Amino acid sequence: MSVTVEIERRDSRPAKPEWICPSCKDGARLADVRGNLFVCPYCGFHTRITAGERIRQLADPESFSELWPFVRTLDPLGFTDLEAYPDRVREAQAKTGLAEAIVTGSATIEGNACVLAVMDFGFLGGSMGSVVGEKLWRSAELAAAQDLPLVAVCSSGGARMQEGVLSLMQMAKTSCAVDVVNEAGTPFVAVLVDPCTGGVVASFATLADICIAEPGAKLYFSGPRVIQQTTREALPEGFSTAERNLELGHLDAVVPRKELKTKVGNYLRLLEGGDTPERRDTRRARGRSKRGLAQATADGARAIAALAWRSFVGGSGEAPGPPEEASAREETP
Amino acid sequence: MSVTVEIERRDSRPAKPEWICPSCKDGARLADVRGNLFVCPYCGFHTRITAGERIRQLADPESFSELWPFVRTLDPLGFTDLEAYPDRVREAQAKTGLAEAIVTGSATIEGNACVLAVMDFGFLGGSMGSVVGEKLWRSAELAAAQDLPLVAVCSSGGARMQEGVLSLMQMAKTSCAVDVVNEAGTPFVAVLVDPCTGGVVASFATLADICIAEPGAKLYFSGPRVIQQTTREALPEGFSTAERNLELGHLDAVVPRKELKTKVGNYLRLLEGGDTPERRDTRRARGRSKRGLAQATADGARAIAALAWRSFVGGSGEAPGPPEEASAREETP
Amino acid sequence: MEKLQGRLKRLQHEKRRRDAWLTVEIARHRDRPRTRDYIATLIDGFEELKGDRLRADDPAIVGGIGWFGDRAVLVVGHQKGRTLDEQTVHNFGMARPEGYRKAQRLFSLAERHALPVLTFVDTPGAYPGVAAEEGGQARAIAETMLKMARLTVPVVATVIGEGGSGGALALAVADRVLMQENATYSVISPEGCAAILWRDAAFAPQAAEALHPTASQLYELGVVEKVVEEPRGGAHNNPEAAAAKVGEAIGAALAELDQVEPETRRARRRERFRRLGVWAEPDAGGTVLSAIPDMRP
Amino acid sequence: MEKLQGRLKRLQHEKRRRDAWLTVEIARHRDRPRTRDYIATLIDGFEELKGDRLRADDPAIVGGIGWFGDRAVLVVGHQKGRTLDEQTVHNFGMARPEGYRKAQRLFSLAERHALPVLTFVDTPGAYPGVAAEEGGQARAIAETMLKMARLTVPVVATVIGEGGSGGALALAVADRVLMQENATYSVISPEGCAAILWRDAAFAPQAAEALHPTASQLYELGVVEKVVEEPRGGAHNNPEAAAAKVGEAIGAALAELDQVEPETRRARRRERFRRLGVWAEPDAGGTVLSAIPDMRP
Ligand SMILES: [Zn+2]
Ligand SMILES: [Zn+2]
Repeated sequence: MSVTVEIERRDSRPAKPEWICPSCKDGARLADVRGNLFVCPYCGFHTRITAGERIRQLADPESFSELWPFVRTLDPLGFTDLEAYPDRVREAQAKTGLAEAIVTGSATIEGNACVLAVMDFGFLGGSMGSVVGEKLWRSAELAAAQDLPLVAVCSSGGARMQEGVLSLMQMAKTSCAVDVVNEAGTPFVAVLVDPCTGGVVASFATLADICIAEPGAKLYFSGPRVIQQTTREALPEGFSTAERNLELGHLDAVVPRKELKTKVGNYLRLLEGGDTPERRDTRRARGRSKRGLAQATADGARAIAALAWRSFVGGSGEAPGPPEEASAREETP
Repeated sequence: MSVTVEIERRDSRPAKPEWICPSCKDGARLADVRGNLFVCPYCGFHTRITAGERIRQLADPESFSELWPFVRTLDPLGFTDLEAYPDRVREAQAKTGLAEAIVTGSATIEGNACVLAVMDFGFLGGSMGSVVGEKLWRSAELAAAQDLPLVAVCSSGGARMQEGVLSLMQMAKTSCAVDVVNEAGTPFVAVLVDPCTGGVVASFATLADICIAEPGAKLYFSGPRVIQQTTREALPEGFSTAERNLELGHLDAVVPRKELKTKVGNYLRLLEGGDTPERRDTRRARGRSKRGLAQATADGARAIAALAWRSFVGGSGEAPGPPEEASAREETP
Repeated sequence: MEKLQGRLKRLQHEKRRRDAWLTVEIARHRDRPRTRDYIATLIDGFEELKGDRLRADDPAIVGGIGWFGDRAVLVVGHQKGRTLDEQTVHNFGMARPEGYRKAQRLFSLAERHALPVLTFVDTPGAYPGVAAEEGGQARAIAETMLKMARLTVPVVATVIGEGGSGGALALAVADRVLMQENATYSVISPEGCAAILWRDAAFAPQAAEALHPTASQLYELGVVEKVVEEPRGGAHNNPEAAAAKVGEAIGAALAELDQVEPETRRARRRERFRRLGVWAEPDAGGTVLSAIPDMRP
Repeated sequence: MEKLQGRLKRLQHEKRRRDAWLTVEIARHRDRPRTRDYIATLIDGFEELKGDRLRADDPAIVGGIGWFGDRAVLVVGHQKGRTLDEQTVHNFGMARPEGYRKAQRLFSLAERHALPVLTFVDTPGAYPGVAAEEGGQARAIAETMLKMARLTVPVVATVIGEGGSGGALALAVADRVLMQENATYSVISPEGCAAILWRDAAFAPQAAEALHPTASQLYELGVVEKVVEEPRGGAHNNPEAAAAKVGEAIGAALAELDQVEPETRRARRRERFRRLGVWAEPDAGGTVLSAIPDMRP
């Protein structure tokens, strides 16, 4: 997974580049960049990646099994600004192929079974509305119920304004979800990636047991624009970057993308390894064998999904199809 | 108790003053100053007072009943610098009439039964050695066992160096004592008075539920001298004063001496008043009536002292006599 | 006929917009009673407790203990101030991390001594400054919410003015959220929303209408349990009467919560927020819609 | 004869003084292995976890999780550094409030996930600076001790160099306190003590003798459970061998502590510190002396 592709700068640069680095503006072949996990091979810039690509990089091959793909966005306020909310959602769905700004499922990471929740900034700026909150809640609840770690990759522009105060409430809802996970004593690791801001960074993302970020990721509650409009303060160098947040005590580590999978795997093993080996054995005997668990969990999760959440059992594990055109608006209670 | 004496400056100033304010250098009659709780009637400076005077000011009249007065200082290390430790202790005892730098007992404060621990800076700079730690521990344990609040008036130059690492251990011991009180769910109020420093301010004193200080009290872990010797940093104005500590978020309130008793009484009533009146009644029926408790507690404490701690039952309630000359040194294990 | 109906609709629309904006203006009214006013009226023998025990005392959040009737309670609320001087001191009710951390440590005190927690929400939002950001504003807010989620004592929040974004919500993870008739509670200020979505802050009234920030709207959405009546024209017209209504509502909420065991209170509080949100989930058996929670008494 | 005995006594005295001072010098030796050296030798797959989650990461205290044998543990220790550059970065192992608060939040992590806690103590003391004082150094230390007192997981502290005052003790409220043969642990530095009591820092060797700061003396006083042997001349002469001994002692301590239930561990840890101190209490039935606790295996 985490192979670094060494690229000879001169040789590999195509005449008409398929990919141009947003930072150093150098061009490269797409295959090379993908092989390098979408980190610029020249300057190391970590570009934003989709939820799908993130899962491909982080989860063990074939291990990810999607859960709750059919939780669908509604329009509780009948919100229209320059464009109606349902239209914005449909456009985002068409553009990304995702149903919402978060994808959740069970997976193994370096052999560690876990619940994995990945946000996608490409979907309406990764904004958190009712669906993101609900799927994060279910992920937390499943992790707690099955004694599995929760891993969340967080990227967001903030709350989904179009759901009004209900989007604000997702901050409280997801914070309460962390309480559920904590109460169960199961590990929670958050990976903050560019950008992680607003309501997400001020709720579950920063409440994890271990909170790491990718190099250069921008992390803030109020952004530079808001700060300058309101207070006209000068921003210090490196303001809100992962590196500065590390210095300021807000992160456990800044981890380059190519080490991410290994690190998360280490964290999960360590946070579950405090028992004496005998007690670990006992726990394993009760059904928590590290390898076999993945499938059991996926099955369990499917069962839970089918029974409690009435998700399509048959649909789990597949990429979500484009949501039906059932007018979300009409379904508004 | 907390009567302020209004003194006409010109009229009452005696030709040869009995008392001179350490701050404004103005003189006054001792009786007037005592009536004003040893706060300078002119400039409001809060002078240091003895443990006895503090108890007189804080406890309801006749309510204080001393506990464990015969816990005696030893010399575990055979410590001699320019003077032998036991000699220093004897001098302090002779000078103050106290056995050690802390006086503990049961009392009522504005009708609230509590365990009261008062430190005396006059006794070897209020330094904390084994006896201070032990008596504070017993106070905490009694408070926990009898479901009584603990009130500590803290003043100290730090650890009692002459007991070496054992004096350091009193920081841990008294911090553990706070855990005992917290576990029992009984209130703990600390009053920090000038000066409260070193090992005391870095242990139980700042771990109280409510932490207040008298105006102008100096509170620090490392003092100005040490800071300047080590780092040569300039000290900001008001460094380490109660007022600055309040600004810096380290205190709940700065309370003038004449309001102290009322405040502490309010705090005690409030911290015990969260229950519904019905549940409070139930608790009272189980023997926690606010007024009658004082005596019951004193009796209970005496019994505990007699049984568990082998204190002189007959001795409780009287001021501690000068300690016998039984050579502390010979008793060293 | 159709033309007439269209006109009626437009008129209703305009009325809703005017009403929403009027509420925003009343909620921000200079003379509107603030947290300290409600403390003065409703809480006897209030003892203010300052400081975050870390590095500062934030005057944008006031906290302390006092008597609510015959019952000791912890009170924490945003404090805006009224005169310009007061507003400057209190930073217009915009708290910094030290304010939220003060709230946290006071919540711990309440939990240790079984004091019910009353909060008053009145803030344009958390302070958007460099020092606040670098001092951990995001996590301070998140931790405050988590702390509230963990309490086993009764928690009643009252939105008395502006309930602005995460800075407001940080003090409102409560068992019961009450809201005064003319208070607002929103994910973003109308101006902020208009600037982003309409690309012009002048569309604030449109945004206000779209955001549904009024008490009655939030009651419909299940976000608040009770709308507390105000004197005609707003609480500032008769602060005493307004406070009496607030006190009554808080008392009623506490009485209900007293019937519940501490751990159950915590579980139900989580469940309360778990249910907030609106979504659908079509499946083989039909479509499931998230229920608008009905936590009303 | 008497004269001879007097001379012998004086010689013994001088030897004790030289020994005490020598230990102080070895404990401070530039090449003495530091916390990170012990982590490198004893802990597999160490993952450093930074930050106090409030405002800073203090390099004077290093913390993280890793494998101690087949067991995941939390490690927290003072880090002094060796070269001048390193020492400057790590502030000579003198922690600020952010360091102690980092330790606290890591202790919470350990408690939540049942990770045993290993601490390494090596500091001249907490940093005596204005910002540290105003940032709450006193309470940061106190809270760290209280936090350790509350842990239910096993806690083993090892004094590996200078155990200086409250800054050291803050990481040593443990179930078992181990101490290397040439480490020191004291309420104040010999220089500081001499400056105050002898009014001249040059009397540091005298102070060192009087303070009883050596491992064997502290073992006698019941303050440490085990003196860990060092290679001849000090740990710096053979860091690998020194680390092996430390690892062995920690392993043995953990094995003992595993036999005890979590809540009992907490209660016994309190009892351990409750018993530290020496006093007498004469009463009607005779004189009670505080027992020197014997917590040794
Ligand atoms: Zn590049
Ligand atoms: Zn004066």
